Amino acid sequence: MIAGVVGELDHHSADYIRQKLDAELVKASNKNIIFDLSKMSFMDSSGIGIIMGRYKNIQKLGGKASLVGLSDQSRRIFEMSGLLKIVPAYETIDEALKNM
Amino acid sequence: MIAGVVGELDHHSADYIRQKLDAELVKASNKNIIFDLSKMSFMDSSGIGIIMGRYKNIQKLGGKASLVGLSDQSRRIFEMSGLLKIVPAYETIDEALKNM
Amino acid sequence: MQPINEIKLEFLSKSSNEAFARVVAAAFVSQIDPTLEELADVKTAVSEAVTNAVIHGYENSQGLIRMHCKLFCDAVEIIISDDGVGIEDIELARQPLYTSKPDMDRSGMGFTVMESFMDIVEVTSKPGEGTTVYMFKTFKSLIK
Amino acid sequence: MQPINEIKLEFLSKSSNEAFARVVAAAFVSQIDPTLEELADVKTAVSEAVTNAVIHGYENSQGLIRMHCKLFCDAVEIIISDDGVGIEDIELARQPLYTSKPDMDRSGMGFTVMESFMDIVEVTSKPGEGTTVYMFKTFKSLIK
Ligand SMILES: Nc1ncnc2c1ncn2[C@@H]1O[C@H](COP(=O)(O)OP(=O)(O)O)[C@@H](O)[C@H]1O
Ligand SMILES: Nc1ncnc2c1ncn2[C@@H]1O[C@H](COP(=O)(O)OP(=O)(O)O)[C@@H](O)[C@H]1O
Repeated sequence: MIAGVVGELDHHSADYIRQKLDAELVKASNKNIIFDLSKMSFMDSSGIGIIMGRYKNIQKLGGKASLVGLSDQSRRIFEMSGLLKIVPAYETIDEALKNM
Repeated sequence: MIAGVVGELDHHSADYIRQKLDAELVKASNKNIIFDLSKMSFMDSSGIGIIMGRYKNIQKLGGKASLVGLSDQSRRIFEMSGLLKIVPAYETIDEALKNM
Repeated sequence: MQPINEIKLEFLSKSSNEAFARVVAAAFVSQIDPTLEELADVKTAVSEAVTNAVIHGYENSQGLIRMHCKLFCDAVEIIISDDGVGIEDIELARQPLYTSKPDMDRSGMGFTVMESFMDIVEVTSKPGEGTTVYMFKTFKSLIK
Repeated sequence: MQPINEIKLEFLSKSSNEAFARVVAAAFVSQIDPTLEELADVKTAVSEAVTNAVIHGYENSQGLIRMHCKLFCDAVEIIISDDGVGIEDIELARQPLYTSKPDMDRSGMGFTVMESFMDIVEVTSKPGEGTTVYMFKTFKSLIK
């Protein structure tokens, strides 16, 4: 599943984004997820929790997660938290698909 | 002379815009002026003073003034002040030129 | 009627804060999603009131301007006040085309513009103490 | 060092005001024209501090958050404070990955992000009285 985050990801929008993602994940047959952040205009540390939370859920079901389209800002934030060590980031969706 | 106002016209930017306009008017051989406001993103009542001031200056020299590219907002503001009765507004620069 | 959101802003009477105050008011009001035109109405009214505080209230010297906004589900209340020179004759000041600074390219249309773009405009002032402009606007596009 | 501009903002501890506070800080800081990246740094740090006041300080109940900003020719000072529950152990709270609300998808990286995006971050707090976060950033792009 490819999940595009559009707009701003902060604590306020996190609830909505979390619900949307979880609803899609329940429906999805394939438990792998690629987060496409190329249309995300802002992210603070709330983004870490959202990605980490989804990663933990699908991991239990044998799924994998990866990130695509990071801005310099969001890359710095994910890097600080160590998240990129468990949820790798790729340049393109193709590349992410190949490494699933 | 065609004078394009780009960006916001308020009291803060008025000084700068006034200076620019007056400098150009001094240089211009032709004392008619068309204000092209199609690229103006905001205007408050400071716009009335700017247009009116320039109009008064060129009028002394036998020049005419007109407006082009009004937004709904700026049209309402000019209308309230009665300015459109002495500085007419046109849809296009061509139309304004024809009526000079 | 309980507001759904409320802010108080205090800023210096610098002309660069005219645009700043407009942006703040617009960002606050857009939480209830009015039309772009309604948003422009609010920005224009705020611009007029703040500009008046800068040039008339404080006559371009340094002072504090306050903006207090309350947001309702389909309306906004905005109060802009200064501790500047105040207004002697409010009725005269509110008249279209009246300005005490014609030399400065002022048109005397500030209050008229506020009245036209907002539903209610109330002015209170005391010479030597300051001026408060209360404005209220219902967003027709949001009335259910 | 005299600030060239200064604002004080007070707003309710609603999560919708997290974005609002970011917009205000960005509009204020853009008066000195930093790079887009520097502007994003400030927005992110403000977002973290305001979010903390909303979810930790007031634990999602209603309260007031204050943001006080001073602008210098090449730097900004931002102080965000609340009258919420306060922090018992500031050193612990500032540690990367420490959060008192792991159940809420909080990562515990808020203070670390602030420290990384601003030059100075100072936290003072008193349990039961509230928390103040002082931040300062020099814009390298503007240093002459
Ligand atoms: N905040 C204020 N403090 C003092 N005087 C004010 C204030 N606002 C308005 N006035 C007075 O009211 C007059 C009319 O204001 P306005 O209609 O906005 O027109 P303008 O700003 O173009 O003069 C001003 O010229 C000024 O004398
Ligand atoms: N304004 C505040 N009021 C009370 N406690 C706070 C405040 N800000 C931070 N804290 C405490 O510090 C901890 C760490 O904060 P932070 O690094 O931002 O991570 P997070 O917000 O993800 O928990 C929080 O979990 C909370 O216990």
